[in-house]
Amino acid sequence: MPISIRLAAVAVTAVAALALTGCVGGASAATSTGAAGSVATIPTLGPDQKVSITFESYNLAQAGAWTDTIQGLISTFESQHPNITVTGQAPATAAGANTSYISSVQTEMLAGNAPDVAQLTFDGLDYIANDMGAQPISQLVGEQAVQDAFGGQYPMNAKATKLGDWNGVTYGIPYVFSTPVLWYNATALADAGITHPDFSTWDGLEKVAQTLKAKTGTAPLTISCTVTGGDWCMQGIIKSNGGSIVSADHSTIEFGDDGSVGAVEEMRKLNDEGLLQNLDSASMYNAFASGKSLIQVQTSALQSMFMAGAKAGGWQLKNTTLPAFGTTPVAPTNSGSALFIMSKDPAKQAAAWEFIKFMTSPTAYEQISTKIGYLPLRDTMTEGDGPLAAWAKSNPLVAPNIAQLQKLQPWESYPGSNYSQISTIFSKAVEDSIYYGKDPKTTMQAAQQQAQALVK
Amino acid sequence: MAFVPVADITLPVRTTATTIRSQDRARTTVKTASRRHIRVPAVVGHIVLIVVAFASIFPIYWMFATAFREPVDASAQTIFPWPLSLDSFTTVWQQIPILSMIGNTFVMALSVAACQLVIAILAAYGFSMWQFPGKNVLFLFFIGSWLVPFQVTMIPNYVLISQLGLLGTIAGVIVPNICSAFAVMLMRQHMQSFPRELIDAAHMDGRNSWGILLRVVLPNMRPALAALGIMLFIEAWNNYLWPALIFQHQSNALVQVGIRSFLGSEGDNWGAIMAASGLACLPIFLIYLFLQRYIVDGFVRSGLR
Amino acid sequence: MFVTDVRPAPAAEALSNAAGVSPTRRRRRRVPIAPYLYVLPALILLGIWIYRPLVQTFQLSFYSWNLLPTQPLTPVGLQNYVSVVSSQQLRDALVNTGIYIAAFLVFSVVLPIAIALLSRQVGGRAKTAYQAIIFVPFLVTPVAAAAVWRWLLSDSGGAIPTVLGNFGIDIGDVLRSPSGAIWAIILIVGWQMLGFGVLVVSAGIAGINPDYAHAASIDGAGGWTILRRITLPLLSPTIVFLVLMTILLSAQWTYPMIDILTQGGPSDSTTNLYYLLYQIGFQNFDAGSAGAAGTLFFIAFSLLALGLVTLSDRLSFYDN
Amino acid sequence: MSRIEIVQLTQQFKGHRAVDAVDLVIEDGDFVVLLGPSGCGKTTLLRMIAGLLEPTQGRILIDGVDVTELPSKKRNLAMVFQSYALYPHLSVAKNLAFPLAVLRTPKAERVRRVHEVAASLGLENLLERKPRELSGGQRQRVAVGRALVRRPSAYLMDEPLSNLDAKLRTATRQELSELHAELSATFVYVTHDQVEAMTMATKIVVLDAGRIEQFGTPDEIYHRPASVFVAGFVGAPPMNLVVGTVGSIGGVVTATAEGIEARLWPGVAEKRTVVIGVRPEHLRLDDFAANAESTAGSASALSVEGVVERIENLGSEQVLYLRVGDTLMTARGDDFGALRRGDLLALSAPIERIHLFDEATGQRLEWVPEPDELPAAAAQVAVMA
Repeated sequence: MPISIRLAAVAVTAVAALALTGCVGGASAATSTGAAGSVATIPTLGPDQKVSITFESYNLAQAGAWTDTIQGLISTFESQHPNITVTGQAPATAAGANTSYISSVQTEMLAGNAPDVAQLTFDGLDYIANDMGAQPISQLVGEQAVQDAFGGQYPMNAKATKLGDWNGVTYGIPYVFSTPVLWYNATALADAGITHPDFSTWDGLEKVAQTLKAKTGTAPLTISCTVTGGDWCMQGIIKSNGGSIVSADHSTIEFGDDGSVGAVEEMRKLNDEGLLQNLDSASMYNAFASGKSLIQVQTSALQSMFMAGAKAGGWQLKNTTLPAFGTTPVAPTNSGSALFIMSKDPAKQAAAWEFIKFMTSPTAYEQISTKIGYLPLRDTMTEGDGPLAAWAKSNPLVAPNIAQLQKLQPWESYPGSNYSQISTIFSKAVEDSIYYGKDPKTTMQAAQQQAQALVK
Repeated sequence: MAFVPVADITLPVRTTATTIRSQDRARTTVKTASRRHIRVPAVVGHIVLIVVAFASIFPIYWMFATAFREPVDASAQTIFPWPLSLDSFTTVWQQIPILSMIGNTFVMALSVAACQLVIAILAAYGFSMWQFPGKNVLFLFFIGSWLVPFQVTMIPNYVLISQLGLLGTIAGVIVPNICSAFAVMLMRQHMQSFPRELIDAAHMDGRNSWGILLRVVLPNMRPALAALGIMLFIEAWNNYLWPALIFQHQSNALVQVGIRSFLGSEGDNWGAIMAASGLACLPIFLIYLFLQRYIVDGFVRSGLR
Repeated sequence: MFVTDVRPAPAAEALSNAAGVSPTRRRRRRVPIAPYLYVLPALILLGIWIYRPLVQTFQLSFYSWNLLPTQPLTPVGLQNYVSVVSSQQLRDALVNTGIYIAAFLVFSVVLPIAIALLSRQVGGRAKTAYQAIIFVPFLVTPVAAAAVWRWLLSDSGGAIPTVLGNFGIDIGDVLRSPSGAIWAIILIVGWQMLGFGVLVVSAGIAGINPDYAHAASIDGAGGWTILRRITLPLLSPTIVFLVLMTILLSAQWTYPMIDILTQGGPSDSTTNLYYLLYQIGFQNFDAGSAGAAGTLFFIAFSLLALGLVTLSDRLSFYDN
Repeated sequence: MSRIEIVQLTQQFKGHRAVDAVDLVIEDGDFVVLLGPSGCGKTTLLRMIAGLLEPTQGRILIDGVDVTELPSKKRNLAMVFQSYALYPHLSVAKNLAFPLAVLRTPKAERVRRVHEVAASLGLENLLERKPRELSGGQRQRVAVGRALVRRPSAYLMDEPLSNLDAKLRTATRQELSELHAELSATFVYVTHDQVEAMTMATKIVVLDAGRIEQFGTPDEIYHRPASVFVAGFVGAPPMNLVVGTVGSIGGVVTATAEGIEARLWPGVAEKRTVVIGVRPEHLRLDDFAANAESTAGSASALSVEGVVERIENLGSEQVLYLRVGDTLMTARGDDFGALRRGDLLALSAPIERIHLFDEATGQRLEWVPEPDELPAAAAQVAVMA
């Protein structure tokens, strides 16, 4: 079979390239996984052993505060660990507007230069763990070491700690989160006579939006969850309506169920009433920041951008938690990411673990929260006389975010290697139903079937 | 009593001038008999063409107009930007290393164009000067490469470039583009119309094929080479997908890639975005302004079979 | 008596006899090496950078693989082809590709013919100036073109919605409208293509010996008859060339616009075969499906091109 | 069938006049050849007649009707182009039928006439071929056929033979002449080839720099060239033209130049500079000439003395190149075979073969006998310029 021989040759070349660039081939990855128990399998680094690792973070893609903070943390880490050199890099996003951070790492693996530590989003957890060969951290360093890392004086939020686990094995250490928050332009609302808006439910939101529309004549509302790129928070809206995205055992796609359809129908209603602006993701937050949209459901991560916009435009920025469907409890999902070890070299793995521990330490969160505005996963830091207490007090805008941490639902990752396609199908069905006149029920159910067929 | 010059040999013209009804209508302008074509008054032609030309140039004008407005006026709809301001350009200048990006791109485009030209000259020479077994098959091989979508070759080539260790280098952008089948075809067209006698004469003078190429063919094809070279340069300059793939982590290496990521990060700052876009086009516009004849030639020839 | 004049034997005959070579037997032609050497560099490069990937793509189309070196290649037979052909996305993309090509033909063939004919009437320097201006958009970097048009079409402050708004026409955010976005992309790419078409058609018309039109007009034909029966048929090789260029290159030209402006959306309304191929390959990392789709496109385009080339050969009249 | 009148026709191209105020009348049934060197304006003139080029000034009349403003399709003319202009995308049959098709001639009639023309030109077997599959001669026939099929009022031809080889050209010349005789239609034919002009034309128009130098029958053109230009242009090898002086010695008019002496006729002429012309075939070796012309008396002949420089053997005759003073003169004859380079030689020509032109204007000079020797009415001075 000449074809398979040649293919094998192709594969071998690729693997050989991996080996050349300092990574270990797939075979040894399997061994390390197989030999793993609950005891640490990676060596501790010798006192003179020099290791250098690469760290891919999407925070490095944006100039300014984001990059500066991460680079600052890296140099702090390097000064604490003189033998470890960390090179930060941004993901490859230029190749296409829709390229995700996961596909960036995958592209690099294809080229044989995957980063040693990668900051990856939760939507691909299944894929990252099972296909991309992220290292099972709890097996590498031992269960206890992981728990120790989560603990400490300011332990990590219990809801958060499990988010990087797959089948009881910890693959990713949760790193930075944001939750969907309802932002609003308090000045504009006050101008319309709304001083105490009721955003606790979607009905309340609808009423406020109607009043605004009557005053200004334009659609005031933008919901980033409803367009491509916002599927993570759409999951939260669906779950808030009692819907489900994927079954607990991650084998069945369920976003065609009644709860999901109901949530979509609610959004559709807002659009039909002319309250919703149809914008793509980037235009959407630009619209809010520049005052062209007055209420926006958007990630809490954009806080600093909105604050800058509000300052420039001379209006007051306020926010609150995600609205509820009647009395059903709100189930906000987290966007955000965990840190994964991609390296197969034991020394690099050891260094990577040190680095991850540092990046999720209270020291790091102090920087990350105050300078970038991300939620501190060690939320106790904001309480009492914790290091972030003063910051939280002076920043009322983070309060809804911290409050939602307690009700946090995981951002579900779709099963199998077609996870990204399923996500695309989901987003398209949601957009079609809300903005483009398709019937929500049939559209969502058809999408569910289509997605189910891709689960292998 | 003397010689007289005679003209009686010329038959006297007996015109029936009385039948000429019209008065003497002297025409002052030279007109070719345009009535051979569909008669459209020239005014209509001018109007239509002015409209089309306006539609063609307006977006480009608007790009520069927006870029030169004061940032607060960026959304103004006045036709002329006033007062003029360089603030948007300053923003671009501060945010991205536009000069080095343009410099890098220039080096890249120049190398690509030069390589493509050399390879095309060689191949076209081989194709147009000899008859040899397998020629047609090989030629088909060249034409066929046009039919392979870039998206098909993208991934394997990306892997190969990374194996060669060329990711993130200008060489990585250049190497897969060294051979342009399109350039080979065009070059072949030119060479086929090269006067055979000149080559035969050079053969008689004892030159070998290499010498003929260097001393006879190329010197006489300078205009065609210039036209094709400029065209390839523009192609390379405007290429965007492949460089974006190669320069994954350095979005500031090449201008197209840089502008692409600049667009994403600048939100609604149209003044800065237009300034950056304008700067990315500027070198090509300048080339067009000064070498328009060659460019038009190059593209026109590409249309001739 | 008569005597015949004895002619001397031809010298050549004597010579060839002397050399023992029969003058009737043709010497076998030597195969020249030089042309192969000249063609070789280009050939090797094409082999490496075009055909090697094509072959790999073809091979991969029979496997399931997510492009991860650590993952195995699973042979799946023709399943990739089945799933690609039966996918709704492909059908949408196919329809869109058809719309794109049909619309681009207007910009690259129909309008250029009209404009070239008009500018022939205008003539002189004005003609050159018009054509030079119309050509400029072709030079604009795709990224910049996308940015400019995004700005022109922007729902908040863009020149086009603003101007139309003054006339009471509200086009909204065209790029977010499933019915409008594709036309926006077509308009933008068409804007870039027009000048190229005009240039090529003008060159084609200039290349037609004016004697044909003269002869026809003496033969009694009027303007329309000459255009329909002489000029257009004689222009047909140029037209076929432009059609071929449009079909083959429209992908290259639309890709950046789709990528930057709509990412195939909204609701898949602007995606086309190439963008889909890119998505399958580089976003979904489905090497098998990408391979199958790539192979199918290659075959389809080869057939299309073959048809056009045959047509063009039948239409080519060597004007000598 | 048609008479073409041209009045003060002018074509002005940027900066120069391609055709300069030309007056010309082409009578019905004439075969008029417009002859001249390239750039003389002959094709421009033809194109204006055809309606392909709008004149800057002047009128064109066909059968008395002013067609200056008419488009060519309404002039009912046919034209054969130098390039033949056979529509490359149409078969021979369709090319032939094209003029009929655009006139919406009924189909049956069309087919009949195409076959008729094809038969008369021997094109029956080529009807389905495309122009590119035809030989040069065949193409030329198709082009003529396409002109014939229209039955126009006049045929215009623009160097239709220039793309044929010598032998075919001779044959086609005859065919065209026969065709003209058969059709007795008006032909206007452009060429730079004097042989074509001499053999086919009933009238020749010699053009130079956009002006008519001479309009006359081939005989008139050859034997009474109206100007130095016509004299030099028509004839091969061209007429010997030498600058000399006219004067009179002892009541006899003489013309002299270095190495040339001619005693012309009795009379008294003022001294003036002229161009003396004599055609090569009229120069004979002196002894022969002396014998032949003995009756006329050696006094009224032109004699030339010079040194043989070269002799070209054309088979049927020889061309002799004779160095006379500063100029090289040619003579044609079949009796120069014995001569060698360097031979000193005297040639002579009979008096009636000598042409005189005014040196300044280039116009032909005729000797007008003294008025008292002639009836008064005959004293004509025709100066037309």
